[in-house]
Amino acid sequence: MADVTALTFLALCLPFAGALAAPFVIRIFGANGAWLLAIAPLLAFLHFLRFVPAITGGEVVAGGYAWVPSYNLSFSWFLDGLSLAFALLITGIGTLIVLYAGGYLKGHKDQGRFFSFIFLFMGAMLGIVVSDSFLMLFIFWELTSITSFLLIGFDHERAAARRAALQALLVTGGGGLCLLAGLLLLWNISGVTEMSQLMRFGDAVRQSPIYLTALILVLAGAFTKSAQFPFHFWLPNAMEAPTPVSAYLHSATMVKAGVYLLMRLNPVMGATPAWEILLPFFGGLTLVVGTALAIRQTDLKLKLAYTTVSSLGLLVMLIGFGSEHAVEAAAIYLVAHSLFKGALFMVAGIIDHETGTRDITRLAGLGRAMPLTWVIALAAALSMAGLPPFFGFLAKEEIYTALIGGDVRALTFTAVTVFGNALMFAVAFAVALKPFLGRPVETPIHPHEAPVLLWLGPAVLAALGLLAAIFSSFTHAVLSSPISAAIRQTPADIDVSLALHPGVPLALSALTVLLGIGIYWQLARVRAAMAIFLIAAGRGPDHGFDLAISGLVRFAGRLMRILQPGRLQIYIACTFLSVAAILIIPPVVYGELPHPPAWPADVGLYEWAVLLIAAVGLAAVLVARDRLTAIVSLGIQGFAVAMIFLLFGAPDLAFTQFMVETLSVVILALVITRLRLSPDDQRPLGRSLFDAALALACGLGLTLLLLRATQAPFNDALTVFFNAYSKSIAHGANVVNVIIVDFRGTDTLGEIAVVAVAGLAILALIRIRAGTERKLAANDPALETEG
Amino acid sequence: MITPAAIVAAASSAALVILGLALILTVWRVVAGPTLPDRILALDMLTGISIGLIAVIAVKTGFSLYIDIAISLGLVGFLATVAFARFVLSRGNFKSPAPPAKAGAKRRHAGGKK
Amino acid sequence: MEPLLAILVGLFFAAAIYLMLSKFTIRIMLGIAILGNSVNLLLFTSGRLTREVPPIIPANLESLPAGAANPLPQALILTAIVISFSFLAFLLVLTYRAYQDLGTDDTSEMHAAEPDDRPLPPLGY
Amino acid sequence: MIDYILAAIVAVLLIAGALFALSAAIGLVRLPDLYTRMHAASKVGTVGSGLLLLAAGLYSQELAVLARAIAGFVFLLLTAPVSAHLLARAAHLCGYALGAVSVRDDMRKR
Amino acid sequence: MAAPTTVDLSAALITAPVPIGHWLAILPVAHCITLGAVLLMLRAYPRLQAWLAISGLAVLALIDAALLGKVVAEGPLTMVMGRWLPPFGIAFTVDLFGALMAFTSALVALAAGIYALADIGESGRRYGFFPLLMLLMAGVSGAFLTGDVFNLYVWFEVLLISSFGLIILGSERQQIDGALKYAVLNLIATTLFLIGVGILYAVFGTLNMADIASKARDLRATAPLMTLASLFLLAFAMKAAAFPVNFWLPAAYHTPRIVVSALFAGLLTKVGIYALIRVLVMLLPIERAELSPLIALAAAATILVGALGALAENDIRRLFGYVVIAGIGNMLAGVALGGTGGGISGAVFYALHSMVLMTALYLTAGEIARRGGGFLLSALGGLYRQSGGFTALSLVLFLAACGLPPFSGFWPKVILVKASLDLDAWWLAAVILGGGFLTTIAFGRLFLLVYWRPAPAAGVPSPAVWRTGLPLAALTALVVGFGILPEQLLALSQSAAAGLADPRAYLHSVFPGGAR
Amino acid sequence: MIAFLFNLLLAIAWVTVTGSASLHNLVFGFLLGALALFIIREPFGGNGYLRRAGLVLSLAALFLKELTLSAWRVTLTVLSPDMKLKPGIFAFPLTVTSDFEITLLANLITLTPGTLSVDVATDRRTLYVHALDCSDPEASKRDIANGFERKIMEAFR
Amino acid sequence: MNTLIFRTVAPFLTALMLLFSVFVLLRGHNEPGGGFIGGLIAASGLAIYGIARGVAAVRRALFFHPLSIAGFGLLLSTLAGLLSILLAVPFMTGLWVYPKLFGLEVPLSSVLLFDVGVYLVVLGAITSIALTLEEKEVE
Ligand code: NA
Ligand code: NA
Repeated sequence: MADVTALTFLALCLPFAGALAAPFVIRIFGANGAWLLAIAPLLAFLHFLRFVPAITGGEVVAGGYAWVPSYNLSFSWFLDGLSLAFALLITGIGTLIVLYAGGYLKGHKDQGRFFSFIFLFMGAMLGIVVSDSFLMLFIFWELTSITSFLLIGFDHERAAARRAALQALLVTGGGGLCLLAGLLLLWNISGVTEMSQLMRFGDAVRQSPIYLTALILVLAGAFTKSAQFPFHFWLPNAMEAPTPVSAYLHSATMVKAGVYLLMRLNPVMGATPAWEILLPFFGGLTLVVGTALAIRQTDLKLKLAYTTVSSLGLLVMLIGFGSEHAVEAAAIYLVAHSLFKGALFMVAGIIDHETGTRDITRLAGLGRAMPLTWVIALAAALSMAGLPPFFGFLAKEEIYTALIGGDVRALTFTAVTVFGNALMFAVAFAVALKPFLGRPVETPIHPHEAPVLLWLGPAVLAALGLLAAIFSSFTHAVLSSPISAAIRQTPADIDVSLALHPGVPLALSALTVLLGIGIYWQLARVRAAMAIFLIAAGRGPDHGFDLAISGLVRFAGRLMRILQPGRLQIYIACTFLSVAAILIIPPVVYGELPHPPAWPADVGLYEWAVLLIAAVGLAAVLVARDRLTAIVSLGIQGFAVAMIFLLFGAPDLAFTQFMVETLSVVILALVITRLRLSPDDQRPLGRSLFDAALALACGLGLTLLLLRATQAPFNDALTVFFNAYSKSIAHGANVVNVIIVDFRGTDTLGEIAVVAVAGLAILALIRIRAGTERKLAANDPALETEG
Repeated sequence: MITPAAIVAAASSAALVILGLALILTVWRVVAGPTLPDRILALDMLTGISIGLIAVIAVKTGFSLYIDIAISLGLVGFLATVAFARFVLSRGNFKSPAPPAKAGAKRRHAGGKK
Repeated sequence: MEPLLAILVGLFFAAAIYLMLSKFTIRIMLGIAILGNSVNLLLFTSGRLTREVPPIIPANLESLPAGAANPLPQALILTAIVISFSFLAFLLVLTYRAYQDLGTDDTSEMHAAEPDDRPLPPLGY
Repeated sequence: MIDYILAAIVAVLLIAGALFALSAAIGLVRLPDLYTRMHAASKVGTVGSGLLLLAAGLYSQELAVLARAIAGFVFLLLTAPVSAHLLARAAHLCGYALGAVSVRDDMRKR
Repeated sequence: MAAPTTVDLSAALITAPVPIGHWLAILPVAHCITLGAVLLMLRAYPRLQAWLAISGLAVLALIDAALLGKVVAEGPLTMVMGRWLPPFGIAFTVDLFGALMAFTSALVALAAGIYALADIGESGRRYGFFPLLMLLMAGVSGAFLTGDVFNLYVWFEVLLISSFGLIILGSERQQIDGALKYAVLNLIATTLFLIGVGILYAVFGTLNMADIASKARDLRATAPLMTLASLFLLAFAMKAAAFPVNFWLPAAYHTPRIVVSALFAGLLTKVGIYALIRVLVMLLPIERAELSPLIALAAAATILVGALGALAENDIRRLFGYVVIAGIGNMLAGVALGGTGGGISGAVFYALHSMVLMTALYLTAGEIARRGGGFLLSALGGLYRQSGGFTALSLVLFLAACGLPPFSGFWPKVILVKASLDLDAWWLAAVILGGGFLTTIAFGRLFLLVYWRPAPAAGVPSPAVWRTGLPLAALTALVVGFGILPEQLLALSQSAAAGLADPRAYLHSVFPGGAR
Repeated sequence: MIAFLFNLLLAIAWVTVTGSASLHNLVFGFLLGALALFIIREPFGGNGYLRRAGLVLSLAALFLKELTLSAWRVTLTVLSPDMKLKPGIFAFPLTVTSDFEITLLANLITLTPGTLSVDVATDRRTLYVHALDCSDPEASKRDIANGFERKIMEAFR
Repeated sequence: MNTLIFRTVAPFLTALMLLFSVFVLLRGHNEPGGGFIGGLIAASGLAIYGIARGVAAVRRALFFHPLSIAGFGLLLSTLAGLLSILLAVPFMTGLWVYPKLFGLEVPLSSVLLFDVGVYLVVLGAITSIALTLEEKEVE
């Protein structure tokens, strides 16, 4: 199997290779490069096709490479019925989309980039469905969000496209973050990092106390990706993308990632009350809202987009039911939807491309100019409407079979589904009939039949929709049954076919058709009736997105104005508030205040005088009315400190302190000389009280800390060592200096680096003037004189 | 019997106390002012007394090495006073000087003039 | 003696902070100068205190007799003094330049880097 | 005996120096204006500190130390008048007037 | 704690010859200072200076690489200074954590140095950009490699003063204003650190990290030690710009030359985080555990403030400044989570990633300004049209900054979220993810406005320059590489974290004869 | 000439200050002094001679006496309860002309009783002196002219 | 500060201070002093010279830019530390030699070299600061 592993890895890499190659291929071959580029997904498709016999035989093909051993993660994939079906759809439809895009964006200046994005997306999507490792799945998951961001924003000069791209990124990417948390929780619960392993921990997961949390997080990921209500709004907006993108991402693949995840996790997380309530509820709601919104649209792509929303709702609902028929129905519908929706989107693209508009009210009578397109459109629409002899019909039959049951819940959902399907029926015909029938009207571009690159893809998909229904047993054997088996982890054998079996499902189908025709007939009225509800459901969340973003920015702006007011004084005050807290709180909390010190009896008069002078010096600086007085007074405390050093046996320190203190004052004076200070710099009483309290708190805290720290016995090993060997080994009698230049010479090395840099920095500070570079030659004293 | 060391010790202690007093008086002048040169003068004096104090401590402790500190203190004390004197000179005796011209004008001025 | 110095350290610290809480750069600089002294005294105290005997080995001895001051904190303080002096010098010149360029020594009027009227980013797309 | 003499000299120098310093400080406090205070600071301070340095130099009984003490004294003699001059000049130039008791100011005439 | 009255000289004086390999520990610092000194003398020769500096930085990277290799192969490496064995002399002790940080910092500095060729003009060079850069690197390397607390303080100051010098190069009004706030607040931070060192010395009587680590493990968390740990926490949190002491960063990081911002963003805050981890995790682990709720709170607040701040900014440099802050929050979260759950390894990985990424982001900002003519979101546009390659590069960096896969920001985020969930700190996980989401909004908007939106005014497209393109591309390559093949770095971070949580190897390297 | 003498003086200062009176040390001190002088070489343009060391010494003696007296008098003044002062600034017409002489004179005046040099006029003809007792400025001027000024001219001409 | 008295005295003071600074530097190892304090004293001396006679005079006197002197000092100190690599002893190990000069044993050491470096750094940097500030003076 080693070569299979390597080949599969290569197949996964093919789209990425395509992404790298696309710009060059397009630059060389122009739009015809699409034929060349289509080879990449085609090869991958063929590769996956090879697994069909094995998988239909119930096998699972797995492989992978070591990746992050330190976290027990591997780059691993596995193929069962579900992932294989998805892989085939992705690469198969992907091939067609590449060709279609070659025609659709012919001559577009960014066609190369477009192909890169499409291929990146394809690779990511393929990655999602074949990943075994959680993290790999998540990585590819987010990669689809990112690439769809790029694709939706492809027409980036339009604000609407930019907005839609960001919206998609944030909704699906944000959901992805929830998914990450959910996956990590699953990792925590099970201890495994791979889907195939996780299947064995279904019971453990379901019984875990954090099951519900994990479920909600996973659902947040799946629902956002699959545009479930109330996260549905991004999908119609994503129609800003070029039509090949809509056809591919927003019908066949990306939006199905959520559905895929739910199907994948059904054996692990399904069959619990929460699962069986949440999924059908949101799925059903989405179905109704989506179709209702679709009715109202006049833009072809938007109409289709909303039906996509509802189809996804339907799928989620079916997964939530989890019964054998429901899952089988989901499997069939999944395939059917990919075929007909992909085709319809491409048809919408053709119409747009050839006429210059997608507004259904401005289109009519295209049948004569574009007969082939019409045929394709009709075939796909019939499948979508659930009419025989198309694959959609099979799906609908199986759905109704699944829904049949005696209880109120089943009835409710049956009603919902019938209503939804009827609306979808109406939409299908609105798309397939309205533009083609009637008297031709004037369109921005005079319509012609589409070139082969454009019609090839939808034709193949529409034809497949027919063939799949006709050879339904083959289709089931290869696709539907393995999918179903993978979802339920039990062998499945689906037998629904075009043969009509009288019964409740067929009756429901008939009802759906009748209802659908009725709605199509009365489309205008239905629209009007739904207007109010639609405005709320359709514009509400979408408008909310804008409000949320601008509100967030405004809120952040206001918050930052408070947190970052640009006043040094406030910054310093906050800093010292923290200092005070840190110095005062721990001793109080831990109840370890220092012992009260005894009165120092052995302090000489002159020592008191020095201490007094220090205190007076401080006070002098503090009470100085103007800053000049304060500066001169600064010298006092400096001298006092030097005196203290002197009195306690630190001549080096006193020496340095005297020098440095003086030089500091000198520099202060030199600097002050230049300043013309306003005399008034007193703070108001309230402020000074606050400042004093804060300062005293900090001072008190530091005193307490120092007292406490020095009351413990002292370990003087270092000092003993220095004292003993300073002269005998380091040849110096002044122990302090020996420490400075020898024992701890490295400190001094850093210290002089500081001094040198300070010199340099001050030079730069004084010399460099914004705008006017002074022409002073740095190393030439002759040039560096003043003036 | 009073030893020579005791005499010196007593004298140095007394000197320390006297110098302490002198220091405090000088500090008072620094604080009290009233004019800037007064404070500067007092600060200069503080340096001078500190030199004396260091000399006394050298006597009291017997570490003559302190004398070098006194010498350098004399030198830097001088530097401080020089700097302050030039400070006084450049500031003048004006209580409320005009605020600086804002940015640009001022800069042009500083660049051109010697 | 340590308790007295500990209190003095607290006083220095408090005075420094009070000054640094001022709006005016010159006072802040004075605070920084005093802050440096406060920390130096703290380091000095943390190595425990001894009176008057400097850590200098007499000519006739090979090692320092007991009773001398602890040399290690002294060495550390020396380094710290030098460093804080360098920083103070830089800051003082910076203060001067700030005054020169911003036309004030009042930090509440210094917001060239963070202007009060800095706009929000565009709210659209 | 020589010890006692030396000790006595040192003691006298110490006390005298300290007292000079004190009187300088008193002068600094009591004298009426800047210029008169300068007399106290520049002369008395220098002498006081000089005597104390001399005491320290003598007490060490080492020639090198004594030489340094004297050198320190000379430093003071060299610097004290200059700093007094600079400060007085600066103050006068900047208009710090002589105190009210003053009887004459030739410098203002120029 | 009994005070020995005599010291056995044989235990204090190194007698065996020092293998040449040990010099690798001090060489980064010595090399940088030597070169800095030479460049200081060569200020009059800007061209020579620049090339000397850049080849010097390349050599530094090689030295650090060799050092890292040696540490990976042989474990922590101790080099004593001046023949005095620790704790008497200063020892440079390089463990995996330090070596990784040092190596990454050298790479970042090299990239910035090359970029500076385009960004720093005549006067900037004459007034010391390159010597300042070298001495900054001396400080940074010293901080990462030293094994002595006070010595750490010294290197902190070296890098701080160098950063002062760098931040004012150009002397524009807002630079001066920013520099003042930056300088004052950072000086307070280092002063607090120094106070901490003083108290540490008062309590332990030693300054050697290994010595402190072994002594602190014998003591329970008492008030002085808790105060001490909090003091270090505050000081380093200030350095790292954690909330609520992050003010200086947004006030200053957008003011200097862009390459200086890039260096700062890549190095300075990370040194703070490094010190925080070194002191709290290795030296004072008991206290860290006690403080962890506080640290976690600070981390969460820092993440949110950083992410929200990024949303509120119109100037991309300030925006990136807040992104730096948000990153610091993530690292703090790792510190709060501790070693057992992988928090520390997450923080280490995050720090390494962030050094590269933040530098690259600021270089991108420079490139944006070069191509788009400014830094304001409100005035920029059209960069996507101008250059697809640059857009791709930027997008990679932005995604990495949001913590999105498959780039280097993703892995530490996963580790940290997992660690939080392991420890039931679900709220912290939520904040980490939520912060990432807010950052995504900010970067998404940035991308929309600056790249996709048509240029408001027709600008002159600036051609690519290798001096700016090469470093940016190289750093981006690292971001991609560590995203796709993270194992090496993850494993290194893990063992670095393990070495911090259980510093036996570190202690053994310092005291081969066992505890004294 | 003055440069050489000053250099020698520095060398001697070095020897005494370091406390090692060996020839090597003297030579070393001389070299160091030479270096120090080299740094400040400008003022030593070659003019001025030290003529008679004895005169200098006598000047020094006079100075020390005056200094002590001066300190004592000021002490008495400040300690006296009423402090009868008539301070003021008088202009002293200079006879000495060289920089060195003027400086020396001014400093000596400062260090002696009751007088303090404030400034030298820009034409170098007048020295402004502050006196604690300015009741009879002409007497003070005579004292200075016949005392220090004459001694200086004797010693340095 | 263009006063005759000060101008005349300053060179003498500066020379004395430079001399004293070297003295303080050289004996720092055994008594209070050392490179840092020595450097400060020297820089103070040059500052006085600069105040009295103008910045240009100091710059002419020094030949090199003060910062180059500082750089040289920094280099010297680092090299003093690196010297020990030749003897396979650790960085910054104190190395001592006692050559005879005119029959007198002169103790020379890397430690002294290091301290001289410190001296030069401080001298250079502080002088540079003083001159830079002084140069801007408008008088
Ligand atoms: Na040191
Ligand atoms: Na030092």
